[in-house]
Order: sequence, then structure tokens, then C-alpha cells
Amino acid sequence: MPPTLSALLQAAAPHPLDGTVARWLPVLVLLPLLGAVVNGAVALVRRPSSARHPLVTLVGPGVLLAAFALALQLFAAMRGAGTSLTAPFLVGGDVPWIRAGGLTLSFALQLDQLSMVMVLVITGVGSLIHLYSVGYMRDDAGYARYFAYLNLFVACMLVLVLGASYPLLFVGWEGVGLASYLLIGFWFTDPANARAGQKAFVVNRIGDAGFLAAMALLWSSAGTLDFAGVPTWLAAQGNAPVVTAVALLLLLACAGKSAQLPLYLWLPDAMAGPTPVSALIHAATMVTAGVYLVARSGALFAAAPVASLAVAAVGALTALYAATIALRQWDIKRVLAYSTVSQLGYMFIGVGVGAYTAGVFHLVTHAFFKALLFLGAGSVIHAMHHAYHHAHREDDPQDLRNMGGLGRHLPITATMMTVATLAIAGVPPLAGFFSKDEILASTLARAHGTPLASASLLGIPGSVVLQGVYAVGLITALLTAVYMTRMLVYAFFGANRSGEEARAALHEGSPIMVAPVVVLGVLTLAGGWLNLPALLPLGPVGVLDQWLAPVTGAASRQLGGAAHLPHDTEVILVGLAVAVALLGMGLGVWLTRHPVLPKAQAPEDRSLLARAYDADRWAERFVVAPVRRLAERVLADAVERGIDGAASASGRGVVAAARAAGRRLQDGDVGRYTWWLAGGAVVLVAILVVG
Amino acid sequence: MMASDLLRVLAPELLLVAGAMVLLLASVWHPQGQAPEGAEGAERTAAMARGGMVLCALVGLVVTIAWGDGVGGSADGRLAADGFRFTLDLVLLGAAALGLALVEVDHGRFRGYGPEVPALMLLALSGMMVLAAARDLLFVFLGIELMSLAVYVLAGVQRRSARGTEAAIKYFLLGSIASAFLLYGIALLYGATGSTRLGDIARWVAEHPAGGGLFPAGLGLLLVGLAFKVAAAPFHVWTPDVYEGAPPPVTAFMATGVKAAAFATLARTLLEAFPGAVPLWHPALWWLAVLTMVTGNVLALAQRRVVRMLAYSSIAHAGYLLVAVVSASSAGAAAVAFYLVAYTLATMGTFAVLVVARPSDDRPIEIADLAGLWLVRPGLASALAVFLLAFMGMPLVGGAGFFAKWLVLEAALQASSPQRVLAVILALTSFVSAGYYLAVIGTMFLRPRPDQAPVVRVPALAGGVVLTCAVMLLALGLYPSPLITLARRATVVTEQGASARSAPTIPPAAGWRAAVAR
Amino acid sequence: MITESLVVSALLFAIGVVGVLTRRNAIILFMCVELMLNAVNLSFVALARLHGVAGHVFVVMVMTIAAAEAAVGLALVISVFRHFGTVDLPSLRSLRE
Amino acid sequence: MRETLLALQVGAWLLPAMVLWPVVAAALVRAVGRDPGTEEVPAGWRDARALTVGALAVEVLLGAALWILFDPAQSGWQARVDLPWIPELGAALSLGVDGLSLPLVVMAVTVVPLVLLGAWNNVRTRTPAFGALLLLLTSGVVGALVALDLLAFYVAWELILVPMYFLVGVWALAGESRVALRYVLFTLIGSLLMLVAILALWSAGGGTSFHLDHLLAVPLPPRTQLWLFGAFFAAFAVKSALVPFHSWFPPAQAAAPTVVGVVLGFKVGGYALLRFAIPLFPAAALQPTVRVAILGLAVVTVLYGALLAMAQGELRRVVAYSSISHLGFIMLGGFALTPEAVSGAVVAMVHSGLASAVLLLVAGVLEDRTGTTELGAFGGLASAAPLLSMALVLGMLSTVALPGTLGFVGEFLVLMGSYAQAPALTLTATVGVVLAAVYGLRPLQQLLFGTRSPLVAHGVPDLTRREAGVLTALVVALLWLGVAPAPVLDRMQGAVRQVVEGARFGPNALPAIPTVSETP
Amino acid sequence: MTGFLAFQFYLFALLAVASALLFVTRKAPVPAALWLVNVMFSLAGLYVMLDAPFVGAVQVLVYAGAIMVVFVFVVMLLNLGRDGVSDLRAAGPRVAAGGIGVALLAAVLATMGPRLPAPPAAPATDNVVTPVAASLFTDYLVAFELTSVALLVAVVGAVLLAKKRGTPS
Repeated sequence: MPPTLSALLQAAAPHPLDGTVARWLPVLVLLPLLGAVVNGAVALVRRPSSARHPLVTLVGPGVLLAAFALALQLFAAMRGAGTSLTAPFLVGGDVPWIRAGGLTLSFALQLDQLSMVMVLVITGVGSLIHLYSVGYMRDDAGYARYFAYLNLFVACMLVLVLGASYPLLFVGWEGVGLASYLLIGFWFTDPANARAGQKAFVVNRIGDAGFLAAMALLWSSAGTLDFAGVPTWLAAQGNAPVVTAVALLLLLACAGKSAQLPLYLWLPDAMAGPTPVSALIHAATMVTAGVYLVARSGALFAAAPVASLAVAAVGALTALYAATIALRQWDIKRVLAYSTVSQLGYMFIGVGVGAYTAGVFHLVTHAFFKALLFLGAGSVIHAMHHAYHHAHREDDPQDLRNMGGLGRHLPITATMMTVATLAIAGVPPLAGFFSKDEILASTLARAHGTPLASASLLGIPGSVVLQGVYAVGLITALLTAVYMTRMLVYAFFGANRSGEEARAALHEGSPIMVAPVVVLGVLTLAGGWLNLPALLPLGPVGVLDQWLAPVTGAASRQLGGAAHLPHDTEVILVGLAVAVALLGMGLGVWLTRHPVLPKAQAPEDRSLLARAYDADRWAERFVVAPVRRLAERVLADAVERGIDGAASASGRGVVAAARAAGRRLQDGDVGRYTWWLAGGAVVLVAILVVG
Repeated sequence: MMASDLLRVLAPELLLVAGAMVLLLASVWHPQGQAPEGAEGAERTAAMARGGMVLCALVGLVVTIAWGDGVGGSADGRLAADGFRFTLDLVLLGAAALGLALVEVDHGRFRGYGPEVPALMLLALSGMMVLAAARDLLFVFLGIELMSLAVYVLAGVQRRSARGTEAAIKYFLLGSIASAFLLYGIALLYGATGSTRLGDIARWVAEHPAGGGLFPAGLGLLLVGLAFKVAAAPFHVWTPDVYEGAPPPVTAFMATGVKAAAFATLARTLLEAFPGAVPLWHPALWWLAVLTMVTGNVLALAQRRVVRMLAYSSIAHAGYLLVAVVSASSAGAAAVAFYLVAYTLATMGTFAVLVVARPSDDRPIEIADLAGLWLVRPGLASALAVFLLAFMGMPLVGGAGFFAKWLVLEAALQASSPQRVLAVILALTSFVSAGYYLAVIGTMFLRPRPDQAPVVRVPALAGGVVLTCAVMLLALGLYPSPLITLARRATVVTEQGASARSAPTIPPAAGWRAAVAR
Repeated sequence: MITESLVVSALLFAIGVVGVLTRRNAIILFMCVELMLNAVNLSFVALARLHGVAGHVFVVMVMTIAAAEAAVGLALVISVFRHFGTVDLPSLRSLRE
Repeated sequence: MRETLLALQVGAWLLPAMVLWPVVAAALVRAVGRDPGTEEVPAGWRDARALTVGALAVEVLLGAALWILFDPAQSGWQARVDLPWIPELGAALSLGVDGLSLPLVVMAVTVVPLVLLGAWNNVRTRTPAFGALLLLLTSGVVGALVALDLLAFYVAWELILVPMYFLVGVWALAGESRVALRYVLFTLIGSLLMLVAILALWSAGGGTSFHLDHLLAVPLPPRTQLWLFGAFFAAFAVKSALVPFHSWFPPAQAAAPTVVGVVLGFKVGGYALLRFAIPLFPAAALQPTVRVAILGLAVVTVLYGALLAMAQGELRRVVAYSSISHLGFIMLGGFALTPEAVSGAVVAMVHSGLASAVLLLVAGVLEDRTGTTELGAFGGLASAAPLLSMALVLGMLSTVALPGTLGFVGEFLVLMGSYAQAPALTLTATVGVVLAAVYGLRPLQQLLFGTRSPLVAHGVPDLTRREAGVLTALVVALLWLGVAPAPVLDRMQGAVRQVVEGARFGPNALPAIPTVSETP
Repeated sequence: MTGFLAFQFYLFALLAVASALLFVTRKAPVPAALWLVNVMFSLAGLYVMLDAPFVGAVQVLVYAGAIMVVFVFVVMLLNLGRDGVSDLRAAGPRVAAGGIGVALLAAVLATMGPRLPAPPAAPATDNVVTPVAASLFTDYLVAFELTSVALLVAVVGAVLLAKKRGTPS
């Protein structure tokens, strides 16, 4: 039996972080939780809470900033500990949660380099978005409720990344799902919004069921659910099928949470929530939980190359698929949503091919530029909404066809959005270029002579799969540049299509909304320096890689070995990537050369891509409707009523039969009664006489 | 033959018959005048009934004393004096006393009973008590006839009631046919074994384990006669009509007394005379029990009239009791005794409620007549619920009814050849019985009281009967130990076991003349 | 002769049963019962030759009881006739399911 | 605290008091209580509802004392009392608790008064009788949970039945009193068979004692065990509403007054399986075919209940079917028979009681306010009645087993513990987790969200203080136990181990326990 | 059994069975009753053959003489012979009844088995009453008393039942 966490705690040598600020790790989680409680209380007590409550404004973003500050302290402490940090720092292993039979779970939190990166992203980007929200949600009736949910989300997200065991991670995992559900349906008076939240929760639950199953498998096979116990088990288990099974089930979970095929359906609908929510939850943090989980379970996936290939394949397919859809979306948030799905696919490719650093790197840079894009889109929507409100018009403030030339009215936003677009398109030296390039390079690097390459997925050799993935990744990069440029052009350039009256009212948002956007813009510009490739001598090489090495290094090596591309090849690849990005942007501009009509005048776009391949309808027809029919028609109407009816019918039948029999037997004619007597006597005597 | 000995054995019966005759005389003492309404001499009926109750108490005392004295059976082995007899005597006396009380209550409402009625009930009771003690098929026949003749009359005693008269003639005709079967059975057994005494028959059976001759036919016909009296299907056909047509107090008396006496004699006969012939009669009785349980319970489901429903229910209970009998053990006898106590209490209580709640015209009481009874008479409704739950065999709320079923099941499962299938059938048919008992309870409790429903008045005596039955049932349900002890003492002591005093044996076949000459 | 008597007795009893099953008139039906009782009596008398005088005693008792039954039964028949104006059994059907 | 109780010898009378006090109190309530609905005189302290709650509060105190008195370190019976009852049959009032029954007893005695308090105006007619019957019912439930003597258990078991019949029948929603009859008939058929089985078992044990400890040692051939187990199982499966013996349950719970519906949902049947059926007849319960069949039924129950809950248009029926779905998990855990799974099953029983209480209370409040609980009639409650909505959301989240709630603890343990025993079935059961999300969120969607329906626009007052207090207490319990279930779990480990090991290695166990093969 | 005795026995037996058959098949009550009386007389004859002259005498006196007379009396009293309604059930039931009768007969006869040995003929004696009486008043005293109680019940009951009705309700 692998060592349990508590045993590890007792046995382990003193940890370098002992006695540092790290012991306050639980506070990191409790702070936003406290914020959620306070804001929730305000929301429940003060109603109607039309006015924003100063306490909420203070507490909501306040706890996040405090958490961010603490996170920086933790980071500093870890930096201080330097290379001696080889094992995660554990807190709370002695706080029991579930103890039954041989299963012992505690509220142990663990801090290691991977968690730290996630914590910084969550609290950092989270803080910015909280601040932005103060402006964005200023006039909303559910101001306090909003911050309660948002704080709750951060708390759950932190549990997710800090939990030291799968079940605790699962607490955060479902917790963020709940927060997401609540925030998507935040404006619940529109049933569509609430339905979108429900859809998100249910689709996520499919993945969660996989997670539960994975844990069940793991527990029954390994006897542990702690991260710390897994390597020991793997060492004993080798490449047994059960490892692959666990990994594949975890992939299912990740596909749900990170909106990969085929469970991505919920994410576009999730845009029903307030835009900052989309930025934080559905772009920067929650949806990357799947990537985090794969990275966290690196050892497991490393021992199951097939599962890793599957991760990469799923990622690649999703990336391409979503990118094509994004080409023809008109709703600005939907463009970004599909883009997110696509970029998550990239991250999956990264962690799938064992380039955990690359995956996490892209996760971080994506958090920067996608949050920026969403917040920028939020500013645009905010402005459009106000403008239409001002003009007393009921029109779609999110539709690209209603925009155009907004750069003149929202110059800062337009600038920042352009930066972000360049980043996501992969134009050097912006953040996205480095992370994306690293993923693609790693993929190709592992296509030969690695365990991944020699494994096979559904009969296809791993090397072929990886080459395919690379190709798909490259095509996707092209498409990404195309659709992002298209979006940018339609929104900010050309002639304005918002209408005279509305145009006059278009203006930049309040400083508190602009400032975070600018900060994110700066991060987008500089994010690439986190992990510079050796190829480009711009600064220290592979900082993030070295940082994460204690966590993912071993797994990464196990899958990919020390695979490195030749220098020349790398140069060619970089060139190719830049070329593709530029080509894509050019294509994007070319595509948008014709002016479009405002939404109200434009014919409905019925192209397959605009309809997102009708995936929702297919899912409705082949999954939802059959289940519903099964439940309502077959089970409720037929089976249940059948069981019910059989019970009461048999009762009624017996009574009716009794009544009929009674009428015949006891018809009152005593002469006929004698027959029973005589007949009975004959039978009885016969029984005795015959034997 | 020692007369004093016989007097000791028959003291309760003698006292009872003597008392009954005194009451009879008293009832005709006054010149019979035509009362303005009701039966002749109706004004004396209540007093007679009370006298009868006192007499029952006295006889009960005598029974207790006789039992305590350890009186043995009669010297000739024709009358038993064992625990079974005395327990059954007490049950029968209780049933008669409560029945008399019901007669008085009903008489108080309808004034339909002549002053001879209590005396007739007591005479019927004497027949029943003879049955409890009978160890000779002759006494079985005579006891049954004595009891039946009185009950035939009682069923039709309300001469203004056409329904009562119809019930009486139906009962009479079917009863006399059954008697003829019984008698033929006795004759054939006599022919086969040479005697009508149970002990002699048992000896003969022991000597002829293969049976043979007239024996099986005789046993079969005997069982037909007894099965008729206990109302076992398919010999139950009289029960619904007669129960329904007879005046309710008489029905109550019939349902308890007649049934108890018939079971007493059935159990004793089978256990004393035919223990060696179990393989012979077991299948027949087994099927009889099954058929009775199923028929009674299923047909009761269809009833809307309460008494008719109770008639089927009494058939069902006969089935349960037959299960105890089928087990052919002393545990079975104990179960019969216990069951009869619980059953008598519940039946009497139920009929007490029906007597006060029945419509004032001659219309039979329907379940719907009880609608919402809980709202106007919560105590009465609750008591009836207790009685019905006792019939169902629910523990605690059904009082001793549960342990009655328990002991029956115990007897069945602990028999030398465990009657598992029978036990399961018993359980399942009890389940069916819930359907109709709960229909009544549901009507009382879950339905509103109709506006035009008459006010139910509860005379003190009726209240007393209801209360007594309910309290005793509940108390025995909570703490059944005394009754279990009593029932376990109510074992049948076979003649061989009991009479060391060796009765003179009947002269052998050819030598009867010699005996006469002596 | 005993066996023959028993056969005759059985015959008479069976005839009585058939009568019971086929007659509609209460009195006749009752007479059939009397026939059955008589048949039994024949058995008793025959068997008394085998087993002793007890059979005769039985017969005397049965006759007495039969007389008693007759008294009650005929009184009932009269009472029924007064109520229903008939003693045809299929007509007496006020008590039924 | 514990020392004081020990010094006072509380254990010697605690359990009899818990069983008998409600009976006494029932008589008192019936005699003294006044019906505020019908009498002109203000009832004051004699308000039967207040008296009932007071009497039940005493029961809560006793329950608390029991909890404190319980020594988690010990396994085996605690607070055991043996009073003579029917020496002729060998029956005694043997009462005792162990870790299996303790949580359920404490949960039961706590939830009933809370719900009664929360559903204060739910029953407005004939309250003295209602209170008395409710107290009798409580006595039956507690008795069934603490009885160690099989005869006493049977008596208590049936004592649940009769008051329940009246409580459901008399106070049912209009026109629904028939469901009471159906409830009794369904339950009775099983329990009568069990009666026969108890008798047979008792006979096999020499007819001297009904004590569980005595009967556990009675050697039984596997075939006999099979029959007896079948009878016990029939009783418990019907009572706990296992598919396909469940059809009495949803209508009954939907028609019953709130507090009665809650008690109806107590999984006493599931408890009895773990307490009696499995330990007494291990060779039957673990016989591969039987086990696969029951585990299969359990999984069917999980899915069937969930699917049916999805298809309901009325809140209480959703709750009822979700309860059935939970029962599937309980059965799965119980028959997987690993320490984790059994612990999970017990936790799930506790959870089922608490969660049903929350949801049925909310349904009762809606019924009080608007006269209906049809989902379609509502909409937009979230803004109209935020407290109520909050309670509903939290109760529902526990029902769908969100981590951090008690619902998760039970389900998680069941799934973890069952996999090794029945992999395919356990994996199938996880589908129930997905369906739970659907059936759990659907009512929220319809009731709370969207625009306000005319009914809601007409005005739905939010929770009163009393309702809010009760619901807060229950919801906090769900969340608190979800985060800190250890005190409960620790106390049950000894008993769970006994059940598991007894069934595997006890005198009547099969020689070798095969795991359920992968044949679906 | 000597030939003549046997002849007589079979004669009476035949007479009894034939009369019984006629009794059962007569439609009118009075002839039926008379055929029954005939059965009883035949039986009395048989009793005498079977060494029971006392019982035979009682049979004639009580049964034929008393009981059957009352029957006929009641039939006349109620004027039952006159309505044309058949007293017999339909043909189908009659056949079925015959079947049941035959079945019962078969069941009983099946147990008759081998011919029972006839005991030695009783020595001729005049005292035909003493043995019965002795038995009746010693061994069967209680039974005898019971029959008297039964008669009492019958008397009371008959009076009670046959009295004119009280004022009809």
C-alpha cells in the first residue's frame, strides 16, 4: 500500500518552506470564501439591492487583492527556497474530511511550482477582473450577489489547484462548476441564460462522472487518492491497462471542464453570463482546469502514452474544429468563445505530447490575452449597450455587424484588442507566439523515437498521430489569425454601423474598467518572456520550464525523452509559424474587404459554420431528446404507469373477480349451496379414500 | 359408574343447564301479554340477559375451581377434563356473556327479543361446552345438535324479520345435511373401529396404521360435518347469508361460540383419536385450510355490507385456525386456544360497535354507514380500528391479534413436518385481508361524515363491552405472557396419558350379550 | 348380511343426497335429510351386530334428535311460509351477494 | 459531559425512554392538546402542535445524550438494555445502538421536530390526533432502529405502518387518501413474509430467543438462508422503495403532510438490510447470483429514480424520485459490502433524511403560499423569495451530491467502495451522477428562474423567521456534515467493520466470497 | 343366513331402495312423503332382521308414526301440494346430482372391502329392550340427558318460531 498523506507528513524531512509564509496557505482559500459569505449575506439581507453597497465594493475585489498579495508572498518564499523545493509543501493534512474503512481523506493543501503558477494567474487575473467588474456591474441590481458568486468561484478555483488529493481537487472542480452555473445564469430572468447555466453544469457533470469513475478505479487499484501516492503505485503497476483507463477517464473529466470535443457544447452558451465572468471563468481560469489536471497527473499520463496521445488528438481536433466555427460567428463573444475552445485544444496538445511546460505556458499567456480580449469585448459591449440605451434602441450590442469603426470611439480598448489579436495570432514577440510555437515544436519533436511515437492510438502509430497533430495545429494557427483579424476589423475598423444616435453615445468606460485592460495588455506584450526559447536570445531561456521541472519534468522526460529538434528545423518552424500568422492576418483583412450590413438589415447567416455545424441540434436530437423521451415517454408514461397500473389493476382485478365469484357462489339459493356441501364431501372423502 | 365422579366432571354444564332452565321458567312466569310493540315479554328480556351473564360468571367460577381442583376426565373416558376443555369453556362463557350483553344492547334499541332468548343462548352454550369436553363421537354429535338446534332458533328469533327467518331456514337445512354427513361418518368409524370413544379409536388406529376398511370414508365424512361447523371452504356457503340475516348479537355469538366449540371438537378429535392417521387426513385438511384462507379473504374483498364482510373474514380466520390444527401438535392446540380468545374479543367488540352503529331500520349495515365515524365517535371508531387491526394481526395496535397469528405460525413452522408453504399462504392471505379491513378503517377515518348520517348513541353496556374487548386485546397484545401460559396449558390430554384409573372397556364385538348378562 | 345392510344404507344415503340436491321445496329437502338419517341408522343397527349394543343406543338418540330437528325445522318452515308465502327455496333469496 | 451522563447511569434507561416517551407523550398530547383550528378558545400552550414539538424536543435531548454517551472507540452495542417481555417466547425488549444505528437515530429524532416546526401551518385540522400519531410514528422509527430483538423490531416496524397510514390518509392532500392504503398494502406484503421468516429463524434457533446476537450464531444451511433472506429482503426492499417495488412511494410522499413525507423517506428499510438481512443470512446475501441481481436492481434504481425525477412536473415528486435514486446508491453500497461502501450507504441514509426534509419543507412552504407545487406554475421565485430559493438551491445541491455537501460524502464513499466489488455496475451507477444534475437543476430552472409567473407575480411571501430558522439549521447540517463528516464516520467504523467481516467470515458466511464478475 | 331370511332381507332392502328412489323423484310433496314413510317401514323390517326388534318398533312408532305424520301435516297445513310449480330442479342439475350421488356411493363402497364376517346368530330371547335400556341408563346416561335438553330446546324453539308474529313493523 502506498504511503498515505499523513504518513508522508510525519515521515518527511523538514520542508524548506516550513516556518515561512507558506503556512498561511489556507488563508489564500479562506479569503475569497469569506468574501463570498459576506457578499452573499449582503445580497440576501439588503434587498432589493439596486444600489451597490460600499461593503461589497470593498470586500469583493479586496479579498482578491489580498489573496494576490499573499500569493506574491508565497511566490517570493518559493523563490527564496530555490532549487531545494523538490517536494510540495503540505498544509492541513491533519484536518480530517472523510474517514471510512481504509479511505482517509483530509483537507490537505499542497503548494508546489505548478500550483503556484496557477495561483498567481487566478489571483492576479482574478484581481484585475474583479476590479473591472466594479465598473462593469456598477448599475446591476445583483451587484452583491455577483461578487459573492465571483468570490466563491475564486475560492473553489484555488481549492482546485491547491488540493493535495484528487477528491479535494474534485471539490474545487465541482465548486467552480457551481459558480460557473450561477454566474452564467446570473441574469436569470431570461430563461435562456438560466438554461445556459444548466447546460454548462450538466455537460460538466458528464466529465465529472468520469472523474468519479477515475477516482473509483484509482482507489480500488492503488488504494490511494493522494497525488503523493500515485507515483508509488505507478512504480509498482507499470503500464497496466488500469493506468490507461484511469487516464482516459480523467481525460473525459478534462474534456468536460475544458470544453473539448465532444463536451465543448456548453462553453459558447456560457457567454450568456456577464462578460467579466466570461473573461475570468470561461477563458482564463476554470476552463484551463483540465489542462491543469493533466499536468498535475503528468506521472499518470506519462505511464499511459496512449492516453496522452488521446489528449493530444482530442486537443488538435478541438482546436481545428472550433477555429473553423469561429470564422463565421457574428457575436463578438461567441467568436472569443470558440477561440477559447480552440486555444484550449492547443493546451491539450501541449500537455498531451508531454510538453507540460508548453501547455502551462500557453495556459498562462492565454489567460493574459484572452482575458484581455474578453474584457475588451466587455468594454465594447458595455459601450454599445449604453449607446443603444441612450438611443432607446433595442438592438444587439454584441453583434459585429452592428459595430465597425469603434477604434475611433474606444481608442484604448481598440489598441489593446489589437495587441491581444496579434498575440493570439502568434506574431512575435508577443506572448502567444512563444507559447504556441513551443507547443507545435514539441509536438513535432516527439514524433520520432519517443514512447509517444511508438505508442498507437486506435491503430494509428503515434508518430503519424503527432505529425497530424502538428499539421492541424499549424492550420489552426492560420485560422486563428484569420478569424481574429476578421473580428478586429469588423469591430474597430471601417465604417461604423451602430446608427447615428447611438454613435454619439459611444465612449470608453470608466477608468476602473480601462486600467485592468491596460495591465493585461502589458502582460500580453511581456508574457512571452516567461519562457523564452533558446532560439531567440531575448532574455533568460526557459524560466518557466525550470520552474516547473520539479513537478512535471520527470513525466515530460518519460514521454518525450530529451527529444529536441535540430536547430535548423527549429528555425524553419519558427519561420513557418510567423509566416502562417501573417498570412492568416492578411487573409482576415482580405475576407473583410466588403462592408457588411447591420444585423437588423442583414439576411440571417445560415451557413453551416455560423450554425456551428448544428452541433447543438445534433446533440439535442441524438442525446438529449432520446434521454428525455426515455424518461418521459418510456419510463414515466409507460413503465412507471405500467408498474403502477399493474399493481392497482391486480388489486381491482382481484376485487372484481371476488365480486363475480361471490355473485355466482352466493346467489342466495340455498339449494345450490347444498351442491358445495355434497361436492366438497365427495372430494374430501375421495381424497381420504384414495390416499 | 360413580355418580359423584360424573357430577364433578360435569358440574359446570349441570349448573349451566339448571340455571338456563330456571331462567326459562322465569321468562314464562308472568302471563304472556301482547306488548304494544316488540316481542311478547320483551320487558323481561333485559333482566333475563343479565341473569344469564351472572350465570355465565358463576359457571366460569365453577370451571376455574374444577380446573384448579385437577378434576380428571370421566371414568368411562367419554368426557375430558383437561386444560383444553377448561380454557375453551372459559372462552365460550366469555363469548356467551358478551353475546348476552349485546342482546341486551340490541334489545334496548329494537326490543325484538323474547325473554326466552337468553335461556336459549345458555342452552346452546351448554352444547358448546359439551363439545369442548366430548371424547366420544356420540357426545360430539349430541353437542353439535344441541348447540345447533338452539342457534337455528336464535337465528330466526326475531320473528318479524324476514331476513332472520330466511337465515334460520338456510342455516337449519344446511346444518342438518351436515349433521347427516357427520353422523354417517360416525357410523362408519364405529363400524371400522368398533367404538365411538376417541381413545378406543386412537388405539385402533395405532394397531392399524394402514387404516383400511370403512375408516377413511368415516373420517372423511366426519371431517365434512366438522368443517361445516367451523365454516371451512367449501362448506362455508351458509356463513355469509346466515351471519347477515341473523340478528347481529346472535351472529356475534355464532361467530365466536359456534366457531370456538367446533374448533375445540375438531382439534380434540383429530389430536386424540387420529394422531396416528395424520398422513391420511393431513392432505385433506391442508387443502381445506388453503381453500378456506383464500376463499374467505378474497371473497371478503368484494363486500360492501359489513356483517357479510365479517362473515367472510370469519371464514378466513377458520382457515388460519385450520393451519394450527393441521400442525397436529399440542402447540397447535395452544394456538387454537389463544387464537380463539383474541378472535372472540375482537369479534365481540366489532359486533358491539355494529350493534350501536347499525341503521335503525332493518337494512343491513354497510361500510359506507361508518363513514366519518371517527369524527363523531372517535373512541368507538378507534376501538373498531383496534378490533379490525387485531383481525389483521398487526402487533401492538392490533393487540393480541398479532400473537394469535404468531402462535398459529409457530405451530405450523415447528410441527414435526414444518408447514412452510401453509405459513406463507397464511401470510399472503393476511395481506389480502388488509384490503378489506383497511377499507372499513379508511371509511371511518378518511371519509367525511355524511350530513344526514344518524347520531350514534352508545349505551353504557355497549360502551363497556367495547371497552372491555379493546382494553383486553391491547393489554394482551402488550403483555401476552399470561394468555400464552394459559394457552400452553390448554393442551389436549389424551385418554391414555390421563386416565390411569382405567375406564372399563366396551365389551368386545361378539360378547355384548355377556356384558348384558353380567 | 351386515355388508349388505351397509350397502343398502349407502344407497339410501346417496339417494338422500341426490334428493337434497334436486329438490326445491324446503320440506321435501328436509325429508331427504331424514332419509339420510335413516340410512345412517341402518348402518348403526347393522354394525351393532358386530360391535355391540352401542349402535342401538345411537339409533335411539338419532331418532330423538331427528324428532327435535323436525320440530324446529317444521316450525321454521311455517315461519318462512308466513313471511314469504312459499317454501320454494330458490325464491328465498333476500340474503345474497 | 459524558462523564456526568455516565455517572448518572443514563445508559440504563436512555433507549427505553427514547422508545416509550413518545408513546406516553402521544397519550398526553391527545388528552391535553387543543386544536387551534377548530376551537374558539385560544389554545395557548395547549396548542397540540406546540405540545408535540415540545415532546419531540425531549426526544432530541435524549438523542443528544445518546450521541454524547456513545463511545466511538468501542464497537458492539452501547446503551444496551434488556428488559424482560415475553419469556414464553424468549422475546425481550433488547435495545442498543451501535455506529450503524446511532447516526440514524439522532438524525431521525432531530429532523422530525425541526420539520414539524418548519411546517407549522401545514396541518391545521385535528392537530391533537396528528401530534399523537406523529409521536407514535417516531416511537416506531426509533424502536425499529434500536431494537436488537427481532420480535421487538417487528413490532416497531409495524408500528411505523399504522400511524403512517392514518397520517398519510387523514391529512393527505385533497382526494389523495387512497395512497395511504396503497402504502400499507405494499409494505404489508413484505412485512408479513418477514414475519414468517422471523418465526422460522427463531425456530431454527431453538425458539428461545429473538436476540440478534443469539440468532447470528444459529447455523443455517445456505438454502434456508436463501428463503429467509428473500422474505426479509422483500420487506425491506418494499419499505425502502427499491425499484420495482417503489410505486407506492412517490404518490405517498407527494400526498403526505410535510413532516410525514419526510419520515416516509427515512431509509429504515436500508438500515434494516444492513442490520438484519445481510448479517443474518450472509451466504444468501453474498450468493453471486443474488448479489448481482440486487446490485443490478440497485443500479437500475439509481438510474430509474433519476430518470423519473427528470420527468416529474411537481416538486414533491421530484424529491420522491430523487430519494429513490439515492436509495439505489444505498443499496449498491450496502451490498458491495466493503467498509467504505457500507459507511457511504449509512451516510447516504442520513443525508436522504436531511435533504428530503429541506426540499419537502420548501415544497410545503410553496404549497402553503400558493396551494400548488407544480413546477410549471412558478417562475422567477429567485427574486421574489430569495431565502426560500437559497434553501431550495442548497438542498438540491446536496441532493445532486455536490462535493462539500453531505450528499457527496455518501455517494463518493459508495462509489469508491463498490468499484472493487462490482466494477461494471459501479461505473454504470456514475451515470446517475449526470442525471442527478439534470433532475436537480430542472426544478430550480422552472421554479426560481425566468420571468415571474402570474402566480409568483401575485406575491409569494418569503420564508417566515420560523421557517428560515429551521431551514437554516437543516441546510447548515447538510453543509457542515459535508465538510466534517468525520465524527459521524468515525463512530460507525466499528459497526461497519462488524457487518462487513461478519458477512464474510461469520458462522453462516459462504466459504469464499467471490466478487461480482464483470457480466453485466 | 338361511334362504328365507335372505329373501326377506333382500325384499325389504329392495323395497326400501325402490321407495327411496320414488320418494326422491315424485314431483308432488304428499306422494313423496308417503313413499318416505314406506322407506321407513321397510327399514323397520330390516331392523328386525338385524336382531334389533326394539329399534324396529321404535322406528315404526317414532319415525313413521310421529315424525312423518307431522311432516305430512305441515305439508297439508301449508297447502303445498297444489301449485303447479315443479318441486324438482331442472334436468341438468338432476343428472349432475345423480353423478354426485354415484360418486359418493362409490367412495363409500370402495371402503367396504371384503364382506364382513357375520357374528353368530343371537340366541332367541324375548328380552329385546333390556340391553338397550341398560346401556342407555348407565353408560349413556349423560347422553340420554343431553337429548332431553335438546328436546327442550326444540320445544321452546318451535313454540318461539311458530307463534303468530307480533305486530308487524
